[in-house]
This record gives sequence, C-alpha cells and structure tokens, in this order.
Amino acid sequence: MAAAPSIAPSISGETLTAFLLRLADDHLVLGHRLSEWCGHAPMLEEDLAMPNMALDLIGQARSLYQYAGEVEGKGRDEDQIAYVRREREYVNCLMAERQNGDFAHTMLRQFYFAALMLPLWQAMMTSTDERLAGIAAKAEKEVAYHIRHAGEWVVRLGDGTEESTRRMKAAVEALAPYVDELFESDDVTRAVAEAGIAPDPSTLRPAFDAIVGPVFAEAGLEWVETPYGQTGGRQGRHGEALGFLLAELQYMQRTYPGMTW
Amino acid sequence: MAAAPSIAPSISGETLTAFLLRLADDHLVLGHRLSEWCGHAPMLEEDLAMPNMALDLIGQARSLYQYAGEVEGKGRDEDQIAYVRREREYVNCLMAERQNGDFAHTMLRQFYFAALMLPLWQAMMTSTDERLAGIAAKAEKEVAYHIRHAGEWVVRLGDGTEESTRRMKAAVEALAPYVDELFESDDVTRAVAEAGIAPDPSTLRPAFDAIVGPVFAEAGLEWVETPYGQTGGRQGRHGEALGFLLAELQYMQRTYPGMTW
Amino acid sequence: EAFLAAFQARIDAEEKIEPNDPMPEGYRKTLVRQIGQHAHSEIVGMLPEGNWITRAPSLRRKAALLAKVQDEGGHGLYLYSAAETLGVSREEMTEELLSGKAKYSSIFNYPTQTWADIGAIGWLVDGAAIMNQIPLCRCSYGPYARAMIRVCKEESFHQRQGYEIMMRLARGTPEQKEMAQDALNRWWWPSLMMFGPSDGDSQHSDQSMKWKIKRFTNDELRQKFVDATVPQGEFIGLTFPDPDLKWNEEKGGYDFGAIDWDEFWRVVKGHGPMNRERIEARRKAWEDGAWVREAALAHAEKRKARREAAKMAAE
Amino acid sequence: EAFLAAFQARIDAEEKIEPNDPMPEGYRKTLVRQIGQHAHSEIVGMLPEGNWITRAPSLRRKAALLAKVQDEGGHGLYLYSAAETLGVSREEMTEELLSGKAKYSSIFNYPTQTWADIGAIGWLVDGAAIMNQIPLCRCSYGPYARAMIRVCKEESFHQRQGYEIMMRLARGTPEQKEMAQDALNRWWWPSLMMFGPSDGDSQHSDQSMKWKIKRFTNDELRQKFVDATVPQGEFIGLTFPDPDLKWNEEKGGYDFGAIDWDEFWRVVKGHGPMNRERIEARRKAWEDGAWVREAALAHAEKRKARREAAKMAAE
Repeated sequence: MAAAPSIAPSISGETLTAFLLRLADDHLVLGHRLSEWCGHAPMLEEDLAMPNMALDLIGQARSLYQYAGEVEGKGRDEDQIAYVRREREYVNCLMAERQNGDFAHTMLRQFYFAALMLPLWQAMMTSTDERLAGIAAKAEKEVAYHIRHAGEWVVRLGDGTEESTRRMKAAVEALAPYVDELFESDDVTRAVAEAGIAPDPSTLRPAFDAIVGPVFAEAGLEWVETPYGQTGGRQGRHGEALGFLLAELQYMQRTYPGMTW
Repeated sequence: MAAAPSIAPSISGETLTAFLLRLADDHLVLGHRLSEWCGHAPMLEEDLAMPNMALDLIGQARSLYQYAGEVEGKGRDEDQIAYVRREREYVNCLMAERQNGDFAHTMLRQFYFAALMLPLWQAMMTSTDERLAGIAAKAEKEVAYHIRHAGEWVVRLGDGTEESTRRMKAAVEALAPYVDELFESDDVTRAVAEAGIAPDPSTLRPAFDAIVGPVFAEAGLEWVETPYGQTGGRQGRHGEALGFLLAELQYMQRTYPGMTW
Repeated sequence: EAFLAAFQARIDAEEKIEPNDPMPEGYRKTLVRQIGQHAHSEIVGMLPEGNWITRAPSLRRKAALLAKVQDEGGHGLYLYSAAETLGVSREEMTEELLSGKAKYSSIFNYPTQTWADIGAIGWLVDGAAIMNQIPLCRCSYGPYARAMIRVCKEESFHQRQGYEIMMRLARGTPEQKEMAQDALNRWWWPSLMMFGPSDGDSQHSDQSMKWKIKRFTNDELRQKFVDATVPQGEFIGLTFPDPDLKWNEEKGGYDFGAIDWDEFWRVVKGHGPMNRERIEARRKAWEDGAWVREAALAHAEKRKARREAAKMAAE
Repeated sequence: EAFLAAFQARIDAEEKIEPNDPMPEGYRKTLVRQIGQHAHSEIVGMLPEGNWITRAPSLRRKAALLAKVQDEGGHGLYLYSAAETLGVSREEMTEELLSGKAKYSSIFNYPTQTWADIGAIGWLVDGAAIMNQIPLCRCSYGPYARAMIRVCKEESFHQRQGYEIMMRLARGTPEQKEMAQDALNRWWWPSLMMFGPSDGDSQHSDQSMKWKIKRFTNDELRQKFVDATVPQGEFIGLTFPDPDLKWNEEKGGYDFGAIDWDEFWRVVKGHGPMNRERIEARRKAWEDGAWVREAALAHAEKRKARREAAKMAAE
C-alpha cells in the first residue's frame, strides 16, 4: 500500500475523501451513460466522439478514485470504490444519472457538465493539493474539447430543423431542474474551498453562465428557470434510474467477488 | 432438510434435476419478461392480465425449483437455484428470454409458450412422478387461461387495423426462428419420457399446431417457416439480452449474499 | 332549495345515494374529482412498486409484489367504474391525468430507491391510505362506498405484508436494518403529508363532511395514523425521524413535529423528484398502447359486422 | 484489351493504383465490395463488444474496451473514405448494409455471452483479422493499402490486449479459467471460418490474387492463423475444442479437424444467432439518428446562407 498522501493540514481526510468521491462518481456515472451510446450513435463521427468523451470521463474518475482510496487509507483500490458500494453510497449529482433520452438530451447534459467542470478544473490547476492540481491540468484540456464538441451540437440542433429545435428545447426543459444541484455548497465544499483545494461550486455559476449563454444565444435557445431544483445526489438520494445502472455496472464484481480481471 | 423424494427408479436424480431446471428457467425468465410490462400496459385490463399471467409463471417456477432442489439433494432452496447461478447455467429456451418488443410480440410469444405447455402439463397430470402430476394439475388450469387470453389478442391484433396486422405479422416473423427449440429432444427429454415422467417435447408438436392453427386462421395469419431454427438455450448458450435480465434479477442476491428477505 | 334540503335529509338519514338518484351538481363534481384522484393514485402507484418487481430479492417477495401491483390496477378499475356511474368516462379521466389537470397522491412522486422502500410503502403508504379509506366505506355515494369495502380489505393485506417486509429487514443483518431505517427516514414525512393540508388550510373539507363524502378531518386522520403506526415501528426497533415525536398521556395520542408544508406544496405543484417521470411513464404507456386499443375496437366492429352479415344471409 | 494488359503490367510491377488512375470496372467493383464489407465489419463489430462496456469488470478494462470499440469506429471511417475514392458514398454503403445486400464478417453474428468473450474476440477474431489484413497493407490499391497499415497497427494492439484478458482469466480462479475455456470453445470454430470458404469453393479468389487485392488464399491464411494461435492458447493452459488438432512435423504446421461448412453458410445467409439483431441495431441507430443528420445539414446551410448574406451586405 502507498504511504498516506500528505494533504492540506486544514482539512480532514474524511472531508477530502467525500469531495473526491462526489467528483469521481459524477464522472463514472456520466461516463457510463455516455458509453451506452456505443455503436448506436446517429453518425459514425459520433460513434467515435462519444466513446472518446466517455474515455476521458472514466479516466478522470479513475484518477479521483485512486486518490480517494489513498486518502481514505483503508486499502481500497479504484475498483473496490467504484464498484462495491451500495446505491445510497453513490454521491453523484442527479444530472449525471439521468437516462440518455435522445441525442439532444445527451449532448445538452454533456455540455452542462463540461461547463461546470471547465472552470472547476481550471481553478484546481492551482490547487493547494498537488495531486489534484496534476489531475486538473490534464482534465482541463480534455473538458475544453467536450465543451466545443457538445456546444457545437447544442447550436446545430437548436438552430437546425424544426424537429431538432423542438427536441433541444425539450432537453433544456427536462434538464432545468438538475442544474442548480451542480452549484450546491455544503460543509464539504466549503471546507475544501477554505483549504484552497477546489473552489466552492457556488462560485462557479457565473463562469458556467458565461459558457452557456453565448452558445444558447447562437442556438436560439432560451434559458428555462425552474422554481425548485432537484437535489439529493450528494446525500445518496437518487432517482429510480441509478439502480438499474448500478445493476449493470456492478454485475461482474458482485457475481465474482474479489477476483482480478 | 426434507428427505430425498422418491423418484422413478429408471431415471437418475441428475437427469430429473436437469429436466426440472429447464422447465423452471423457462417459467422464471418468461415471467420476468412479462412482469416488465407492469404499469406500462396498453390498457388497464392488461395491467391486470399480464401480472396475473406472470404470477402464474413465477408460481410454477417456484414449485419446480423447490422440487429440483429436493431432487438435487444439496440443500439449495428455490432462491439459491433461481438467483445464484452463472449465465451459462441457465437452461431456458431462447424464446423465453427474447426482449418484449411490442405488445403483439409479447402476446404471440406468450401464446406460443402456452400452446407448448398446455399439452405438456396435460400429459404430466398422469406422470409417474406424483409431485409433478400435482404441479401439472394446478398449472394446466392456469395455462388454459393464458391460451385463451393471449390467443384472443393474436386474433384481435392479427385481424384488427392495418397497423396491428403489420405488427402481428412482424412478430410471427421475429419469433419463427425460436419455435423449433421448444420441441427439441435430447438425452434428458428422452430419459424423462421413457420413465413416464413427461412426454418428449418432440411429440407435442401436433398438439401445438392444433392450438396455433385455428387461432392463426381466425387471425388471418400465415405460418412462417424458417430454414434454420435457433438453438442452444438448453445448453446455456443464450443471446445477449439474457445477461441484462440476470443483472436485474440477481441484483439483490448478489449484492447482499446469503440474507433472508 | 327544497331539493337540496331533501337531498341533505337523505344524507343525514344515512341513506345511500345511487347513480340514477338526483344529486346536486356540487356533490357530483366533488365525487368525480375525489374518485378520479383516488383511481389515478392507484394507477400511478403501480410505478414506484413496479420498479422493484424485476429486482425483488426472493421469488416469494417477487410473487407478492406482482400480486400487490396487480391489486392496485384492480382498484383503479373499480374506481374508474364508480366514477363512470357519475357520467365521466375512463378515457376522459385518463386525459385529465396525463394533462396534469387531475391530481394523484403526491407520495408516488418519491422514488423507490432500495428494496426497503417496498416495505415502507406497504407499511406506511398503504397504512395511511387505509386510514383515509375506512371511513369511505360508509361514504354516502353507494358505488364508491361499495368499491371501498373491497379496496380496504386488500389494502390492509398489503399493509401487513409491507410491515412484514420491514420486520424481516429490521431483524436481519446490520445492512438490512440500516436499509429499513433509511427507508423509514425517507418515507415518514411524506406519509404524514398524505392526509393533506391541516384542517385550517383544507379547501374542500366542510362541504364534503356535510355530504358525508368525508367523515373525519385531515388532522384527525393523520393523528389516528401516527397513533397506530408509531408503536408498530418501535416494536421492530426502528426510530422515527422526528425528535418531537412523543406520547402525550393527556390527549391519549402522540405529539409530533411540524410538517414541512413547503415541501408538500412543492410536490403537489409538480416539483417532486418524480412528478415528471410518473406522468411521462403513463403517457408513454397510453400513447404506445393506442394502436392496441384501436385494433381491439376495429376487430370488435369487424366481428359484429360479420355476425350481422351472417344473420342476414340466414334469414 | 490493351488497357487491361497495361493495367496488369502496372500491378505486376507492384505499382500502386490511385483514385484517379484508370482501372477496369471489375477491379473497381471487387474493391468496392471488399472495402465495403470490411468497413461494415468494423461497424457491426462494435456491437458485440459494446455489449460489455457497461458491465466490464474493472475500470481499467472498461477504459480499454471503450478505446477498442472507438478504434473500430475509426477503422470504419478510414475504410468508408477509401471506398469513397472509388465513387460510392457512405450513405450508399450504409443502405446496402441495412438492406442485407452487403455482407459483413459473419463472426459478429455470434453473441458475447460472458466477459471472457471480450478476451476471445480480441485474441482470436482480431488475430484472424490481422492475418487477413497484413497482406492487404501491400494491396495494389493505394488508399486501401494505406488505410490497412494504420488499421493493422491498432488491431495488433487489440489482439495483444485480448490475449492478455484471456491469460488473466486462464491464470485466475477456477471460475475464471472455466469462463476462458468456455469462450475458446465457442469462438474457435467461428474464428477459423473467418477466412472464408476453402480455396476450392471460393468465388472471388483467383482474379483478386491476380490483381494483387489478395495475396494469399483463404486456406493459406487459415493455416497461418492456426499455427500462430495454437501455441498461444496452449501457453496459457487452454485446450482447443478440436480432437484432430495436432502438430504435423512434416508440413511444419498444425493439422486440424473439418470445419462445419453448413454452419458457415447458414450464418452467411442470415441465420446465425445474432444476424437479425445486428442489422436491427444498426437500422435503429440509423433511423433514430436521421433527425440529427438532417439538423446538422440544415444548420450548415443556414450558416452558409448567413455568411453569404453578410458578405453581400458588406460589399
């Protein structure tokens, strides 16, 4: 087992682990959803682009799980953390677990998540936590591509045919209740922010809006406000779709426990 | 643990277990598929009728698994057999595991399976194996209802609107490759037949045709011959859909092994 | 005026009103709304439980759950029939559900996340439903009262079954007990909300009481439910997520904490965790099933035409 | 005649034929058919492996599988581009695939039932593909030869990765070893069939050899594959499902049992376990994606129109 990493002295290992798991679960679950498109995309170029983004997300999840395992210090490796938890222990945001819906829904969700992550990774490039700064430096480049790719689709579909406009608007409508949760702060995020490890998500909203705004303008889309956003993911309160995702994700690890693959 | 049941002296416990598992897996898997419709049926009456048939199938599966567990004599209960096997150990016919498709596909599949089971149960009512004779006596009544219910839908949809006729014909086409497997014989079925426990499936084809024929005639449907039927289910060689079904079916037993519910 | 007084006199004499009896339009409307909501609740209620049928942990539980969900469909069917006696078709009621015009019990807008939620729904949600429904067996409108007698019998079977699931979990492994407690934590408050707003804020109560459509106020029923349920939970070693919950010797019932009415109204107004998905699922079932319903109709007509043609030929 | 002779002379001189060069219609047709089949195989081949992405047993394996499936899409893309240099559009080729007119490698009509099948496909199927493809890197048609160089590099990486999965399983727990052996049992014979009919029965071989589209016969390639693969399997302790398989010192290669050509032709003709589903999956992707492709086109046109309007306004 690796020596326990040295983390910022002002934060507990438990808090840092909680923070890392949220981020890792977001990436794993969203990567899983994206990978469901594999072989079923609307065009061959997207059969390349979607697994490509999924690969980035899974790669980022792995870095984060590995680090979480080290900080936690119980000897769990990335797979034990990623695969062998109960549903209520997954702490991804609700947006990540939403079923794919159509291509417009998938791309808009990807765009939103990337527009959250770009400023987050950018800020984390100067994290007081060197390990995270390193992860961020690599991820930032990847997510910039996601923004371009998904953003272009938001524009194309928003300002495409009547049908594509209708579908993209429906996606904006459907995802609206899941946006606010991305920016939630709580004791964990505040502690992490105070320690200079990562910005509090609540501070990222302007950057998110600055990314989304021009794309929506070009796409001819209007922002939809919801009176009440959905929340609960960070406390492991999920919708009904996640359970089925986990049944697949965990199938091998649960059926053949403790083996090496 | 119950005393080992007395089985016909001319057949090994292993062979009888193999026979029982095939029958039980057919019922479990088909019952599972049917239950996926729950709450999503085309009309409220079918939201009652489909779970009702699924209940019959699950009930029949339970009787068969329980008996298989006793014959096997290793102390496995119905749940251990139903839930804790690997995919290659499930020996249901391929038709049972096919995805539901539309309502026409689901009902035709149900009709076919019932048209196999009615003569099978009827013959087994006079089985040399008393336990099976008892199971058959109860099941025979249930499956007679399945034939009526599903058969009526085959007629209604086959001789309904243009769309329903098209869909029912597509179902006949899609299921055709999976019919022959229902009547396959091999060492297990022959041994069971010789011992007077159950008829060899190959002898049931005329009875099946006698049930299907008049319904097809009334529905205005034509029988589709396929040059090659699909096979493999009895050897645990399945299509790709079964794995996902098992991931759901086994989820709880795999995640929380050895607990009582 | 005279008619209204005569009608009220029949009600006061505990006579049952039957479909062909004259009745005030308000009485009819109130019943249509209430029976419709009740029917929709049964139908939408199939979804959260149906969510676990394919993942039930044992064959016995799978069969029981299938049977339960089927019963709910059956309740929906009786109730739609009862409403049809008041002149609204099932199709009209379905349209109102799908358009969001008609409501259904908000409790079904919460997700069933773990197996224990199936226990919690049976124990708490069906338990609360029974509290609401037992008095309805004496409702002044005959067809509704008779439908409720049958419904109540089945619901109380479901409630015992749900409680039995919870008991098994609470007495099982630590993981199982934790799962049961977690489900109670998530379902307790929404169950209390099932009785509707406090008496002061309830819109329809007074007239319904007078017409004997309702026989107890929301708060009375809620109190009965708490008093019946808390000892059951404590008996199996679960803790209710309410620090203010305690026995009040004087009133002979439990005191309990304040309900989060903001959450209640949020969910009623469509912003619960699953509102959108529930309606979406029902709409999809309805739309995907349209060709089946059309085919059944077309076939029935063809059959009838053929029969008539045969009869004419025979004459 | 003179043209054909001159063309053959170029071929014999190992000159590469390029898109704008004159070429016999038969040469063009043969290439279009072969490159199309090859491209379709890459595309359809995404499905059996894609089937395990969401269930891969570790994150490392999940990432590798995603990358592999993505590479296959990439190969499809180069190959469609190579075919486009011969004057057929991707759309036309897709229509031929979906209508069943164009073929793809029959191996993808078998299901991937267990995780070990992912190993077996990498090891055996990609291994067989490489045997077929290495000579194609020297194919007389330039764009195809160049596409194959890139494809081969990636395929041989995939083959090693697949073999590594099998090795891990074969050296793992008894269940894992059994899983690996079972996959070998199911995939071995279909892999041998990948090289096509025996030389005596092969329709297109002679002319293709002359044109240097092909450089080895089916049977030669099959023998190379067996000779390369059997020691690999034995090295990790797996047994090949062929009692007639044995080393023949004299010919310096393995003898092996008779291939079930009935099965081969059955699957080629559309009656394999997954033929219908593979085409169905691709058709669904294509049809469901139509609105996306249309939107992309419409948007590009709007953009262009706006740019031109802006230019005109500026002038």
